Formats: sequence, structure tokens, C-alpha cells
Amino acid sequence: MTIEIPYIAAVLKAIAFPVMALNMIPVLVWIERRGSAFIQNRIGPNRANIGSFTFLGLLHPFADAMKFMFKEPFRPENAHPVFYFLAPALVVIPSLMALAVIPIADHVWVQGHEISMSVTELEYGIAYVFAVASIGVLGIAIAGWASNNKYSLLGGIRSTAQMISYELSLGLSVLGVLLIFGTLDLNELARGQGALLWGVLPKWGVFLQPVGFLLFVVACFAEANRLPFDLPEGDSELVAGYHTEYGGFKFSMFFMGEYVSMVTLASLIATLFFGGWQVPWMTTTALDAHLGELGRTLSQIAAFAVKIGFFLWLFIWVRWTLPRFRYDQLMRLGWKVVLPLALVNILVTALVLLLANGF
Amino acid sequence: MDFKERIYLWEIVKGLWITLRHLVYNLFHQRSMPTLHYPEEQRPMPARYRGRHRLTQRDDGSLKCTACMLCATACPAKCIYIEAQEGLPEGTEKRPQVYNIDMLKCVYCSLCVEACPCDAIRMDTGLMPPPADSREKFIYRIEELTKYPAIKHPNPPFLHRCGKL
Amino acid sequence: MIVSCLPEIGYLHRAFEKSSEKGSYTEVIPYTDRLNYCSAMMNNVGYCMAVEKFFDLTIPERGIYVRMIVSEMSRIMDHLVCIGTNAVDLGALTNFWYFFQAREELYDLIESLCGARLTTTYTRIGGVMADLPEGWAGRLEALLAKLYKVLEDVDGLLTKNRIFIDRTRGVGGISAEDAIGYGFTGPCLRACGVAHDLRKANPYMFYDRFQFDVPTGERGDVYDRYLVRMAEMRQSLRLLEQLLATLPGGPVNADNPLVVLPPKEKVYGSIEGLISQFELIIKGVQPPAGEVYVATEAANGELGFYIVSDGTGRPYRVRVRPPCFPLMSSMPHLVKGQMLADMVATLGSINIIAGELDR
Amino acid sequence: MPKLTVDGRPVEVEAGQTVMNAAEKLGIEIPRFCYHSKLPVAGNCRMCLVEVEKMPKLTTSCTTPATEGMVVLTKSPKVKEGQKAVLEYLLINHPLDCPVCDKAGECDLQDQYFAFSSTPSRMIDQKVHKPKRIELGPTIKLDQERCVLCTRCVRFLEVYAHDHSLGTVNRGDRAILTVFPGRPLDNIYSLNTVDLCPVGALTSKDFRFKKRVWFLKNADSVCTFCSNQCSTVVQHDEGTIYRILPRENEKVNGPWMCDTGRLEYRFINAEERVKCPMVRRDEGQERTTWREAMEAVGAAFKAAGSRAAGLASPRMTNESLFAFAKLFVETLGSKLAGFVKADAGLVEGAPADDFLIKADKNPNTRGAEEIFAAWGVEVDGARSVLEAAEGGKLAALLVMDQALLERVPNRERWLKALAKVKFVAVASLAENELTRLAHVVLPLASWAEEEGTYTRFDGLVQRSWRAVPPRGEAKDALGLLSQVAVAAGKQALPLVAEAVFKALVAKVRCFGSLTYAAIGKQGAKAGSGAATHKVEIVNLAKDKGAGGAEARTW
Repeated sequence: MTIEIPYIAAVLKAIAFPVMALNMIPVLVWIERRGSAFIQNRIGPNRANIGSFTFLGLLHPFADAMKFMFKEPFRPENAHPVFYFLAPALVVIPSLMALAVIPIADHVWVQGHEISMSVTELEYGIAYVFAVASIGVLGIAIAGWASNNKYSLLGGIRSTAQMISYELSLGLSVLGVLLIFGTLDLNELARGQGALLWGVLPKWGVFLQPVGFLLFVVACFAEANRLPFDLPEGDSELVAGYHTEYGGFKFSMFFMGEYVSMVTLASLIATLFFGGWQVPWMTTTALDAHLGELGRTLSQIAAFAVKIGFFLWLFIWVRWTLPRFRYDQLMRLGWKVVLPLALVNILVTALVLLLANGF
Repeated sequence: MDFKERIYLWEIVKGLWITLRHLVYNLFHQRSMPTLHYPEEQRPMPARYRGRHRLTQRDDGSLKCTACMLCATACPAKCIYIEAQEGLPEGTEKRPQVYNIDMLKCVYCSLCVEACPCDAIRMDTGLMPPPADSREKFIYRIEELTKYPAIKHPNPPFLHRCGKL
Repeated sequence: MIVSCLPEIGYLHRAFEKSSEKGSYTEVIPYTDRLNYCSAMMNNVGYCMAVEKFFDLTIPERGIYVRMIVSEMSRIMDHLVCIGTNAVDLGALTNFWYFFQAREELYDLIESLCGARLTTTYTRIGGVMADLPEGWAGRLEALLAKLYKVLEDVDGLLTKNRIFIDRTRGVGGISAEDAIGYGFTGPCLRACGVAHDLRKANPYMFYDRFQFDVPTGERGDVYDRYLVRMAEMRQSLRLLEQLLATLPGGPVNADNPLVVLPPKEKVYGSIEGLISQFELIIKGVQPPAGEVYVATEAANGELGFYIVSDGTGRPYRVRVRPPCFPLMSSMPHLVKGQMLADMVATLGSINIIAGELDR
Repeated sequence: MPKLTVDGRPVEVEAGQTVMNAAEKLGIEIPRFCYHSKLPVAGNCRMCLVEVEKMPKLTTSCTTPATEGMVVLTKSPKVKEGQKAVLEYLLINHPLDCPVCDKAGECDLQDQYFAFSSTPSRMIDQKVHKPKRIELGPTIKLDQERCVLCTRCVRFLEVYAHDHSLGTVNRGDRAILTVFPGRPLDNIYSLNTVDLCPVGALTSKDFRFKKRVWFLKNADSVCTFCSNQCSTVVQHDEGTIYRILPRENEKVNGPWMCDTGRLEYRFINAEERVKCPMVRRDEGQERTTWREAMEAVGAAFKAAGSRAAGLASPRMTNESLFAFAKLFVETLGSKLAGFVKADAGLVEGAPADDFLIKADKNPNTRGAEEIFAAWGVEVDGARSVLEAAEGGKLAALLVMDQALLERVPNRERWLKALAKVKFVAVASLAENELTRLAHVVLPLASWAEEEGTYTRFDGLVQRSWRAVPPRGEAKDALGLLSQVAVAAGKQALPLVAEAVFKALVAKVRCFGSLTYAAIGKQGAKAGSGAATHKVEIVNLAKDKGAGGAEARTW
């Protein structure tokens, strides 16, 4: 019995992508800690070592992971016996699922089969991402409620309201891009951005939709619960909010969920507004001609990595620069600024497209 | 708030620029960062550092302390306990039999050093008292108090009162 | 929304005032370190000035200069902590590190001056524990330039940042009348627009000889307090520059053998010195019977020491007028009708130091 | 009666008084070293210099008689200069001994230098060195360097102790205080010289280096070593007594005290004291709790009924004696009670002199006799107790003092008699023959650990304050007696000394209408009414010292 190539590829991708995403977490944690340290004139963690090698402190996240795993999995006395354990999974699984449709390079051909460089390719990819990502909020809300702690509950409620508010803006702010490229498929979107704009600039979403880009980034920060929008945690007000009562591996799952959704959102920004896997000024065909298929794919993956790397760094960088919003201010920003702007943006985009393409 | 402040972005970018500047500077000047790699690297204690107490000794090894109790009197924490005894025939008339400092009570104010009329107690070891696992171990007796040398020996008595140290 | 608020104080009550009656006048000095431990030097200075008032002591010029230098340094250190921690409460951690690094360097100077960082016990009745060490003034001068830069950095990160302004403007505000009614002093009063500064209003030491301004705010809210503190640090730096430029030579301790311990070489070398040492340690300084009140402008406001002497070597009564207490008592007024997150900002901005609040 | 002005203030003094006395009358302080109000004037320290108008030079106020119209200045610049010069002169050769000197803290030289001079040293030469740490006798060490040659000690010994062993020899900076070779200073009053010494030249061997004087706390008390009852100050710190000093009381001892009385505190600090109750079991005495001990005592006394007896001690306070008598006469209804006063023969042989030491070594014999008489206890109650014991008629006996056997010549008879008693409880400070014989030993507080009054042989009632808390589980006599009453199923006795004293005054007529306030620190005699109850003061009227001390004028 021969198993067909596409199936093998699907299985491999389904394993490799989440593993890759999860493996980014320690690196991100390391960047977060060392980066913040250097921003703050500190050295940051650099003590964990194997033998006498500290690998610039890279071992700390691993040491932390080990520690998390060996902690006692306890439940506070009055926490809900089921949902308390369910909530972390509800956070981490959707954020991993959302990654499934992110393409990291153009299609490759293996023995005559066209294989996409994402776990799966969906025509409605972006809608899938939003749909799945919004399940994550359930996890946080449940975590807040199931902990049976007023701070956690407040954190959970805040988080729910915040996510709902910004998910709207998140969706609306990308509509412009989607209008322009006329597709929901992320791979198609990336491919569409390979052309040149006025012969100079890459035809990236950010140049076509600068306002949409800004709004999207803001909404991303809010979605990821990162400063300046980290109100669900708000350590000075809510003593860590929804995960106050969590420790050990369950806590690390929230942690992973946050970082994986950062990766997802960074990939989304890159894909929607920065051409995804596109190497600027080099189309797939051109690269194929010069580097061969493997070289082309690798350079596209590299380009994609650089792009999401930058946005991940932006998440971290902003966190160590800005103060936190107040809850009402966050809501005001979401409903009164971001949302109307996104709507106007869509309107203007649609009008321009209408005018340009004729009725 | 003017427009630049109103739209958030301008100031955010400015802030990002400031943090980036620090990051880049620190990346390339890691040695100039204020952090010390503590156990390997230790901060040189200033000459006036009020560290662990030390009972000074004469050249023959006998304590300079005469158990006059001025330190115990001046101590705001009352952490010094002294018992006197008759001195040796060749030495001073009086000497301490017991000289205990309860490091858990001590507030490191150095009033004892200031009170001492014999230059017998100093806080110039540049050391902090190490942790211990029982209260008794924090009561330093004569043996512990004469164990460590000064960071700068000989350290002229209280020269810093006139600014020379 | 905060409907009502009840400050509960006393968790750091150490019976400072009662303990002071137990020992000699000199033995109180280490206790004063523990009042406002962020600016211990100023407490030392204030207390010693109060005791000296009993004797009509003339402190040599250099002694007063040294006291002013350490006071202004302490003011800067205190404001650095206040603003730094306030910013942390608002989620901006980096400012805290910048400020604390500057504070550390100031502490290094304090440490080389008196041998301890926090619990200074530096002043003595009739002068100070020790003159400035060699090269100390130069080190401080070099540090001043650095401090300006740090202030600039934090200024850049916070002052015009809209998120920060949103979080602080109009938050925890109080009118000038109410502030005076509550007994506000210091930066919190000046933030309401009342230019009351004991250094100007009732010049002590040599504050009338130097140029400095009293910065004021308008609305008395968290933002104005922040601005006033930032401006005050600059004024303190200005004062320090002038002080260092005109630092005279000479002794630092008053020439009064009934109050000031004799120099150590006299104690070791002459019976007269030895007797004075014994008398002063056994009996302590013995102010004439009476009562004094001396108020100084500490970092947080008017720090007053009211001392009753019965003519013996022990204070009959020591009463501290802590700047924090009226500030804390106004908390319900300040936060009523505001949001929970504002509580954090307000509490941070009035700089409650529990050591001083509870005494 | 010359009238003069001192520092501009007029004052009138009796003829023969000095300028110093005149200033003292006005409350003006003049520094001095050699002058002491109870000693002959020497005028050798020159510290008390004052300026007298029309006198060319400063003059010593302690030797200058006050005369009519004198104008004296004690604080003029000239006087101050003179004082500074004298102090500087005294300090030239004074060793740097404050750290090792026991006097530091109560040293006249320190205090007066600080108060009247505090100018820095100008001495650049080597100081003159003299012998130090000289054993002057069994009680005192001498440091000749510290001595300022005021000769107070010499004068005291000559005048009061009739002892000429101390003296100064040589001149100038070689002058020293010393004793004759081979003739140590061995006098029962020698420690008074330590008090008198304005510097630390003479130090008490007993107190030497034990404690710094500024840590000591004072409690006014009364010496219980003999019936002279010197007023004392008990100096203690943290529950330990360090020394006993005389307290000035014109009616009793002036400012003096004998060495024996000063050293009497040591048994109070002693480790051998009985610290917890003990019960005799088969194999000897065992430690026990108060509850258990009192159960045994109570059972015995309940069973004994009127066959219970008690022996008090003339060392007890009036209040305790009163409570004791009340316990036996009123509460227990036993007529068999008394106190054991020192036997006449013993008193005859005891050391005594014409100054402060009396032969009767019990402080409160008179008080005991008065109180017991008021309760109708026969004066020789102890003999009845002894006889009853010998006859085996006693079922329970409470002895309030372990020193009982020290006061009787017929010890063997007492021991034999007590062995026949069914149950003996001894309230005791230390263990001895008597406690070994007891069925129950109860720890008793010492005189320094309880409050109360004592009646001196001449009727003077003096108060003593509690200095230190009782050692271990010891109880003061009032508390102990009350416990006995409760254990015997009777009502508790009052525990507060002042309340007991009020009841005492009401019951015992010879106390007149005394109150604690009236007694005060100097003691008081009951009014003439007290004399109506005539009590023969055993053997003391014959004591040759009794009249002598009274007759002496200070």
C-alpha cells in the first residue's frame, strides 16, 4: 500500500508547525528577558548553565520549563474542579490551531504534488484564524471564573470585554487589504503582494493600507494582552488577573498561549501587510530561476522569519516602553477611535477600488 | 495636549527610540553596565563602610578592649553584652571576659565605634554578617569578632571625621 | 468605581516616638533613619536641627553645606523612587530601572560618605558624623550631569506620552483649599498651585543664599505631582551645583565640648578628651528643659520634630509631624468616584512611606 | 548672725559657718573635692575657690568663715578661670583610666571637669606614673595615680573609725596616699572611703568590674544585718543586686555604713537559694510545685486544728509579722505561735561597737515584740512551742525563717524537738539543717525582694522598697502566709504591704497613727502614745553601743 505524498506532507506539517511554534517560546522568552534587561541597563538572566556554558542565558527558559513541569499541580480549595483544569488548555490549543493556516513559503512541488507551506490551506484562511483565535478568550474567561478569586474574575471579565471589542476592530481593519486583494486565502494574499507598486515599492499591504495596518497592529496588541493593553493581568491592580491562582504547568500553558498567539498575530501582520513569505522585489519565479526550488523556499522562509521576528520584537519592545491603559480608556480607544477609523478605512478603500476598477 | 501628543504615535515612537538607544548602547558596552556578577565580582566597599564588627588587638594579640561599656551604653539597639574581669598583671587593669554582639539586634549605626575610647571596636572589615541557621549563631563572641582583619589595616582611628578617609 | 475608601494604617507602627524616650538624644538618630527610609538623611538633619535648637548651637558653614548637600541628594533619591514606583504601578517598568540606577549611584556616594546606604545615621547633634571624604565632591559633580540625562530619558518616555497623560491627568486631583485643609505639604501641595516651600517660606540652613525655584502645578492631580517632582529634582540639581561650587572649607562640627564628642585623637591621648567622651556617652547631651519644634522641607513635605526636654539626657517626648500622614488621610477624598486602577496611580503619586506614616 | 551676699543674693547664716555653707543655703553649687560636710575641713583641693570682695586673691570657700557684709562671687570670670586652672592642674597627672576605672560615671572629677571646665588638654609632657592596683587590705584596692590627695579617706578613718592606718607621704607630684608597710587597711568601715573618694583611687574589691555604675538602678531599703537598721540604697540591674550603699539618714546612720552590711546582699544573688518548693519523700527532698506543696501544708494544718504552731522571725517585716500573728491567732485559732529572738547569751557575744554595729543581729526584734504582744501572743511564745514539740503535742509547725537555729544556743534540743513534730514546713531562703528536717520547704523572698517596714530598737519605723523580683518561684512572706491560710481552708490574707500596715496600725497601738507617707524615706517614730505599751527590749538597753550612737553628733 502506498501512502500518497500529500498525506505524508500533511502529517509532517501538522507535527512540524506546532513544534516549531512551541520551540519559539523559549527563544521569545529569552529575547523578552534579555531584551528588556538591555533596555533597562541590566544584564538579565545568564546563570543557568550546562558545564560552564551559559549560552547567553538561553538555558533559563528551559530551566523554567523544567521547573514548571515538576511543580505540584494543585487546585485551590474552591476552584471549579473541571473548568479550572480545562481553562489553560482552552487558551493554548486555539492559539496553536490558529497557526495552521499561516503559510511560511510559496507552494513547493514534491514528485508532482503541489504542497502548501502551511499546515493546511483554506480559502477562507483569515476567517478561520479569527474564528479559532476567539476561542482563546473563552479559556481566559473560564480561568478567571473557575479560580473563584475576585481578582481572577475581574481579569477574566476584562479580558472578555477587551477581546470582543478589539476583535471587531481586528477584523474590520484587515477588510481593506482583503478588498484590495480580493481573497481570504492567506497564501493568495501573500502571493498578491509580490508585485511592485509603481515599479518601486513592493505591493505590500502596509503601503496600500497604512491606516489599516496601524489599526491592525493596535488591535493585535490588545488581542495578545500585551502592554499597553495587558489589563487582564494588570499586576498592580489585579495581581496578575486571570492566572493569579494558577501555578506550575498550568500557568506555563497560559504563558505558552500568550506567546503562541503573539507568533500567530505577528505572522498575520507579516502576511497581511508585509507580503508574508515574499522576498521583496523577488518573485517566486525569479527566485526559482536563480536559486532552484529549495533555495527559493529557504529564502522565502527566511524572509518570513525576519518579518515575524521584527513584529515579535515589536511586541516586546513596546512592552518595555509604554505604561498601561486604564480600562475605560482602552474601551474608548477601541470603540471610539479604532473601530470608526477602521470603518472609514473600509469605506474609503471600497470607494477608491470602485473608482479605480470602474463600476 | 497638542496634536502630536493626541495621536499617541509620535510620543510612542519617541519612547521606542529612547529604549532602543539604551538597548543598542548596552549591547555594545556590556562591561559598563552597572550590574555586578555578584559572587565572582564584588563591589569594593568604601573605606567608611559600616560592616561587621571587629575587636582590635594589640601587637601581642591581646584585646584593646577594656570592657568600659561605653559601646554598650551608646548602642541604641542594646545588642552588646560585656562582662569584665581583672586584667592580666602585665596588661591593662581590666579586660573583657565576655563580649557578645547580637547581630540580629544590631542596626549597624556605628555609634559603638564612635563611643569607644580605646579604638577597640571598629566596623572596618568590609563584611556583612553571613547568614546562619540559629539565633545563637548570630551572637558573635570574641572569637568571631577577632576573626577578620580590616579591609584597610592599619586604619587610623576615625580619620574620616576630618575628611581624610 | 471607588465608592468609598478607608485607609488602614499602623501595620508598620514601631513606636518610634515612645522608643525615642528610652535612650539618649543621640540614640534617636538611628531611629530617624527608619522614618522615611527613602530619604533618611533628611530625617537625620531635621532631628538634629531640632535638638540643636535647644542649645543655640552654631554649626560651622561647612557643616551646614554638607547637610544641605545630603538633603538635596536625598530629595532627589526620594523623588526618583516615588516617580519610578509610580510608573511601575502604571505598567511602565523601564523608567523605574533608569531611576533606580541613578539612585544607586547616589547611594554609592552616600555609602562612601557615611558607610551605609539606607540607614545613614549621618548627622550628629552639633554637626555630622564625618566630613566629606576626599574627592567626594568631584564624584558628586560628575554624577549631576548623568542625573540630568536620566531625567531627560524618563521625561521622554513619560511626560508627553498620551497613555501616561491619560492615566494621570485628572486622576486623584484635589483643590488647593482642600489640600490645605487636609494639611498637605510638599510636592503634593505645590502640585495644587500653592507655592509653599519651607526652604523659601521659612529659610533654614542656607537656603536663602541660593537660587532655586519652587515649581508648582495647577490641578493637583497625579500628573501635576509628577511634573512638580520632576521639576524639583532639576531644582535640587541646580542647588547641588551651586552648593558644590561654593563649598567652604573648615570644620563640620560645632565647637561645643558639651554637645559634640571630642576628636578621637583627643580621646585616645588626653584625660580631658577621655572625660568628655565618657560624660557625653554616659549622660548624653543634656539640653535645657523646654520644648522645640523644628520643621524642614523633606522630600514629601513638612517634616517636623517636636521635642520636649526635661533637662536630662533623655528626651521627655519626641513627636514627629510626618508629611505622609495628612496625605494618607486624604486618600478617601482623592480617590472617591475614580476607578480602581486610579487608586494605584494616586497612592503611588502621594508617595506614602509607611515607616513615616506609622512611625 | 552675719549677713552676707552671695552672687548678689543676701543670706544670713549662723556664726562660725563658712562661705560654702552660706552658698549651700542659697542652693548655689560650689565644686569641691576635699570638703565633706561630715568631715573636718582640710582645704587642700582648692576647687571651691570663690571671689570675695576686697580680698586680693581667690579664697577657698570651705575654710573662709562667713562674716558680716561679705560680698561673695561664685561665678565671676575670675572664679571660673580659677576653677579651670585647678582642674587642669588636677588632670595633669591623672591617668587615662576612665575605661578601666570603676568610678567612671559617678566620678566627681569627671563631672566637675565637664561642668566647670571642659577645656582641652595642654599637657605635652609625660605624666608622672605611680603604683597602681595596690592591695590596700581585704576590701579595697588603691590606685595612686588616680588619687587627687583630697584626704577625705584619711580624715574619715581617723575621726569615725579611729583608725590611723591611711596617710599621705611625700610632696609635690610625688605625694601618694598609702598605708604603713605591713599594716593593711583592715577596718569594718573601710568601704566608706570608697564612697568618699571623689575619684577612682579607692575601689571596692567586691564591686570591682562587676557593673558600670550608670546601668545601676536604685531602690531605697534598710539594712537588715543588725538592729541598727542603717538606711541603704540597693543598686541592682536586671534582677541582680550589685552593691548596697548607705543612704543618708541623720536619725540612723548619717552617710555611713559598715562593710558587713554592704556585703549582705550576696546571699540574695546566690545560686544555692531555694528556688522552688520541695517536699520530703522517702529518699529525701524533691522539687515540687507550689500547688502540691500547699496541698500538703493545707492537709497538715487542717488535720492539726489547734495543735498547729508557728515560729516567726524578727527578720521579718512588721507587715509579715502582723500577717503571721493574724494567721495563727485569728485564722487558725492556735495560741501556739511566737518568734525566736536572739538568745541573750548570743547577743552578748556578738560583735558590736559604739558606732553603727549593734549586737542584736535581728533588725526587727522590737517590731516583733510589739506586734505579737498586741495579738496576745506571749512574749516567750517560742519556748511554749519548743515545749509542746518536745511533748509531741504538735501536729503541724510553720517556721518562717531557716536561720532559726542560728539564734538559739540549745540547737540540739531544738533539733530533737522539731524531729518529733508530725509536719514541719519551713519557709526558707537557703538550705540548711532545718530545711533538711522539714517535710515541706517553701521558697521565701529575701528582704530586698519584698516591701515593708521595720521597727528599729529605738522605735523608729523605717520603710524598705522592693528592689528586685523574687528569685525563681519564691514568694514574699505576705503571699506565702496567705497561701497557707487558703490551703488550710481559711480566708486569704491581704497581699499589699500598705494595706496590711493600715490594719497593723489599727491593731497595734504602739504604732500610733503612722502611715507609709509619714514614714517616708527617713523613717518616723510613733507618737508618744506608742510608749504606753511597754516592751522590754531584750538585752539592747544594756548594749553599750545603743546610747553611743545616739549621743554622737554628726
